[in-house]
Amino acid sequence: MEDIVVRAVSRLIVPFIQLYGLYVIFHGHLSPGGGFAGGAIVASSMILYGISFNLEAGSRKLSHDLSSLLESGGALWYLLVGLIGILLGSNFLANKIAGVPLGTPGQLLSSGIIFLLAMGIGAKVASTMVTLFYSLSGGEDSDGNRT
Amino acid sequence: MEIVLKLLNNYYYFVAMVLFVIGFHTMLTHSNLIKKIIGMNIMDTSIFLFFVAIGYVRGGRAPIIQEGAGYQYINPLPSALILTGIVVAVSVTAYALSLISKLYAHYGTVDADEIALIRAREER
Amino acid sequence: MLVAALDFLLLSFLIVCAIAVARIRDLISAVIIFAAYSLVMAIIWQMLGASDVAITEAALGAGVTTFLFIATISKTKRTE
Amino acid sequence: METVIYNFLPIWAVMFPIFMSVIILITSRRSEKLRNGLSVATAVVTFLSIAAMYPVIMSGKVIVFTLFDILPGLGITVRVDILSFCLAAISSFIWMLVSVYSIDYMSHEHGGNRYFPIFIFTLGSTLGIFMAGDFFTLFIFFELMSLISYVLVIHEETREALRAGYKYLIMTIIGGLALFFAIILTFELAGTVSLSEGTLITVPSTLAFLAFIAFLIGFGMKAGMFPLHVWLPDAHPVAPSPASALLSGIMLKTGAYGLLRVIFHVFNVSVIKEARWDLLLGVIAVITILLGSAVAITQFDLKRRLAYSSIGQMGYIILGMALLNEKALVGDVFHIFSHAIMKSTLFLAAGAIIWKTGLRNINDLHGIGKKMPVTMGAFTLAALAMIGIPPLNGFLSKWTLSLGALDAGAPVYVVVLLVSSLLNGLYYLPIIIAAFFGGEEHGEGVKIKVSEASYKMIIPVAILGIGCLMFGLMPNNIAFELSLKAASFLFNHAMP
Amino acid sequence: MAIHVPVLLIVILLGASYSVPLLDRYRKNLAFPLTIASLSAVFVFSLYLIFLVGRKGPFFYHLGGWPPPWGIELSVDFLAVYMLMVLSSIGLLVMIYGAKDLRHELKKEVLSWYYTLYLLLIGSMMGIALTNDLFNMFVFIEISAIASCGIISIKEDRRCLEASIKYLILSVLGSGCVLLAVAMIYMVTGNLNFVYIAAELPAALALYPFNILIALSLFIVGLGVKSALFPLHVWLPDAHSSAPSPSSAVLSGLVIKIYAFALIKLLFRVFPPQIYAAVPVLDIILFLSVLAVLVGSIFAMVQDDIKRMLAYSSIAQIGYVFMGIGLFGDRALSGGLLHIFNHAMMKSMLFMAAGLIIYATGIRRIKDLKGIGVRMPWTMGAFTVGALSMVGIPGTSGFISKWYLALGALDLGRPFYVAIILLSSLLNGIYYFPIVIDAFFGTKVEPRSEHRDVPALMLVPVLILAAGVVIFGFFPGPLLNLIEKAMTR
Repeated sequence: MEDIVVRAVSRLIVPFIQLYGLYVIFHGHLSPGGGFAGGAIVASSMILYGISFNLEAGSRKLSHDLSSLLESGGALWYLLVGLIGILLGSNFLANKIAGVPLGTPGQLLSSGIIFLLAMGIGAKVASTMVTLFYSLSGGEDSDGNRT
Repeated sequence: MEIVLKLLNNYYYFVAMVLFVIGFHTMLTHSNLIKKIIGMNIMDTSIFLFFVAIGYVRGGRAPIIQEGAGYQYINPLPSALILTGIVVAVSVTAYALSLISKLYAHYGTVDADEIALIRAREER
Repeated sequence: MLVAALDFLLLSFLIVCAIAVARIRDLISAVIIFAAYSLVMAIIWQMLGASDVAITEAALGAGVTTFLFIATISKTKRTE
Repeated sequence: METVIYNFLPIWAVMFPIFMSVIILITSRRSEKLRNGLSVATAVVTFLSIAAMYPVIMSGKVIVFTLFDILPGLGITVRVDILSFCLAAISSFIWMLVSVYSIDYMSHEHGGNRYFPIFIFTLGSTLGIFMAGDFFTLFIFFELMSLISYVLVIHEETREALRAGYKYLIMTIIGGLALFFAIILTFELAGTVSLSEGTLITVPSTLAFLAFIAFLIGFGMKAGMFPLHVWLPDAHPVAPSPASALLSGIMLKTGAYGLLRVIFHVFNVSVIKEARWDLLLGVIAVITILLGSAVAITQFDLKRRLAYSSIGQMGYIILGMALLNEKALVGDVFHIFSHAIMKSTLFLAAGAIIWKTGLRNINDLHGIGKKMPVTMGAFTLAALAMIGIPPLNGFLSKWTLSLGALDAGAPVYVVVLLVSSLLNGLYYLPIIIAAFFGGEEHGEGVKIKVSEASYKMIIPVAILGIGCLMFGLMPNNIAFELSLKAASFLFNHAMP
Repeated sequence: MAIHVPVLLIVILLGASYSVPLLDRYRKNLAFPLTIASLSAVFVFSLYLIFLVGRKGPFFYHLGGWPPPWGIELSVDFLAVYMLMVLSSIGLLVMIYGAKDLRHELKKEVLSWYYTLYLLLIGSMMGIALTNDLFNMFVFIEISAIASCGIISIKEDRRCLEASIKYLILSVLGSGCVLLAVAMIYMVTGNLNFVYIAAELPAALALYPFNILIALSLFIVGLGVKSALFPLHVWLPDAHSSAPSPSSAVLSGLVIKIYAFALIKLLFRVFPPQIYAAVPVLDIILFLSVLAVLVGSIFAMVQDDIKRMLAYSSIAQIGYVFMGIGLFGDRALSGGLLHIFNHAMMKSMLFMAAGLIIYATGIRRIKDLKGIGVRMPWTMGAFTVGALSMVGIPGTSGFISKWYLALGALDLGRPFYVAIILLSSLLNGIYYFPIVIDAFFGTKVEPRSEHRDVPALMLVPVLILAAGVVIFGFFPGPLLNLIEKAMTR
């Protein structure tokens, strides 16, 4: 797809999509959406970039090393945050009960660990989806078939 | 007549079941693997529709708490379940698609019947 | 009443889409129709108050899944 | 009830050989002499430990020992009463002699390192069957013995042996499964399968009949009972001769022993009589006797003829059970003794001949008696005892059996016994006559220089041959005493 | 801290699973030790849980501190603990075996992915065993389905790929059924927690009998597909025979059992008993299990590939578990549960033994295995123990489960099923014993040139399992104790 219109539009629109994705990720506890949906939106922006320019250029933006680091790291982050509950003397993934400060309702920092969890999920989902897309479309060696 | 009325009252369930059957049927009868996966997605979304319909309260609002409002909210639990369900469905889809592209590399086709034929010929 | 009519319209659109997906032989078309199906499904969910699900379905069912399907089909055969 | 003594001795007698078989397996790589010595020593020690129970058992006591429970209420228990003692004593005695015999016999064969451990292991498991305290333990040792003796059957590893062994294995599994069915039915009906509990099933019913039939299949398979005997004539001849002697002489008796326990412990005389199951047993016994003897005539392979003869003789034992009276039972137990001695004599003698000459066909054995007088002498004694010539032990058992048949009011069985004796004569006498009085041609005029086998082989054969004579000559011998006691014990146990 | 052990089991496995690819990038040689360490830790923890539950009684764990109807609940009872023990012990042993075998069967690059998937699989199965929440169970079922397809397809030859797509599609169909059933149950009861559903269902049964029946049958079909109940078994032979040997061992040994276990949990803990009196679901299961037992064995007889034969034998053996479910008596069900463990031991041992043979000689055809016992006495010795246990010779653990199943059948006055069990044992003997006999006796074949020495590390798990089969054949007491407690409602 070497179309100038597509390139120009997507160059313009990709940052906004990404911003929206991040917004969805970070406001998961306030508005519809969350880590998963937001991660998917971020991923689709990157995929859009990859499609409209070319796949090599796209995959250079998110290297294999980084994406696999994000994939594993996101999941590990989730588990580690979950352990906070146990460390605070309550159960796994415990939030308010464990005494995590919640903040004021309606604000960005108002949900204790959910905010942190969403970050992990968002990073993992975005990187996984991108890796999957590139491996499916033959951009690189295919071993990204896990979620 | 009674049945029709019942259906009218529960049309979401009815549509969900119809979609489930279509998806199931697509999955079972089509030999094209990609078609099978699309069928799987239809089947899954139909079940999610079913779930959403269970949680729906007529006149209720989305469960987003706003200060000082005494709304009636719909049941949020099914939404949480479906979110998880969608995650699962997408990951299965992605995994299946990557398998399919590998199968294509080995067999040159994405048709289950043709692959079975090739296998049978090889083993003979 | 209007809402109910819209409901019926969207739901019948869903069924039509599903059948079309099952019957059509061109895989790319099928995937596109499936994307439309997902979007309509997202709208229905929004109408049913499950906005969380709706936004996710819109991003995934209509977005990423379609990308993945098309990426696969572009590497394999287009017709059934 | 019976006086019970708790003692470790029976467990020792079972476990010692099993344990020693491992030791023998380990040492066999180092030195052949050590292996042979250990085998004989194990057999002797086992025999002595069985014999040590003699005074206790003779005073009418029962030795019981429970090792551990496997399932709730079902464990490894050992129980020695007079019947167990009879069988354990005779089998360990014969095992001891055969172990001596095996040393020279196996020196020409391959795979002695496999043979001796298995041989000793089989001793342990066979004793386990005879001294089991409940049917569960019995079943465990029964399967153990059956599977392990498979290795003895196919020892030669010829195609023929493998085929016979496969048949043996499959039949063994079928028998084992039937036994499993029977035992589980009994357990369900009675809540226990212990031998110390008196009669287990007191009311005939469909399930009870199923259990009886399943027991009959399970134990009858091993005993070579009529429709299930098909493995026997294949499996016994292909094994090495000492193993055949044990298979025919002792291991067949495990089936007979099991049937005795079933008839007199699981059920009792009145149940069996009431349900007319004794008739079934009787018919099977008669067919087994006649069939075994008749087919034996048509066989010209020496060991095969002996194997068919075993089927006929097991028929006598089943007949003795079917008569359901004490006199017949005396004959029955005594026949177990005598057949064990006679058949092992015959197989060991045949083995000595085969070992020395390599000849198996009866027609080739002309004049062998002049060259191997001791071997053939023992053979003759045992064969005559088989036919039932008066001063020998076979006569005594047949005589008692006939008395039992008359007691039961079924003289037709006496006729069957007579006919079968005649048939026995038809197939044993020609061998003896040809061996001592025939010309000296071996088959196609081949002359083979033959002398007696080595003394390690002759002595066991001779001892057993003389045994045939002694147990017949003296009617008050120890075996007969034991049989009398065992019969009265069993019979009184079964008559509430 | 002790109270967190159940969730830690899953967290450790998932954490290790995600760390392996990271480690693989930076410290290559640490990936495998981490896998083994996490599996051993989980094994120790599940033993500890048995001890804990035995002393303090069953307890619940609320994820996130949310009590049930809202939160996800893990139920740590005897049933779950029993299954945890099965999963962790077999899982650890198979992975130890896999250390060398995988290096031989897989490409180097995918090795760490294999560990990831394997840990994910074990973790998700532990989740199925522990969870007390219907939807959570579904999620774990899906994870395990993907992971188990993954450990087949990772060996990228065409047979594996084809087998795993077949498996994936059927298993997705199955999970679709399960999900719909979950929705149905949620619809009529408004709950997802097992305890709450069980409390609601008897009342709901009067109002919505059809929904509940449909849910029940969908559960049976869905879980039946995944656990290869007879007419739904078509995916199993290909999948289990073409996969790498450790995968075969864990798939046949654990994965198909966990779904049967989930069904047991549902039928036994969730659905009200009066439903079984009203509709003949159990009889249908029973009928299918009889067919499975017989047809599986008969198909196994005609196979000439050893792993394929073992796979068909698994179909027959899962029939025993379902027979226990179908008979539904206390003793029959304990027989079924016991067979889950026993078959897990036997079948994973047999698959590993077969894998060892393939590793050492490259032979897969049964006909070519003549004389292999002389060269590989320990391997074939273990194989023999497995064969004996399959036939149900007393003194092996297979006998104990058969004994309980048969007693269970007799309890209900159905000696016919005892006869079926015996018949299938005979069939087992007919196809297992010739292999053993040919291996040890009879014609000796020339040793082939490509003979490779078997490392002790691979042999040890096989021997441990063989010893386990014998030990639990003589001393099943502790197991029976555990199962007896699990059977009390």
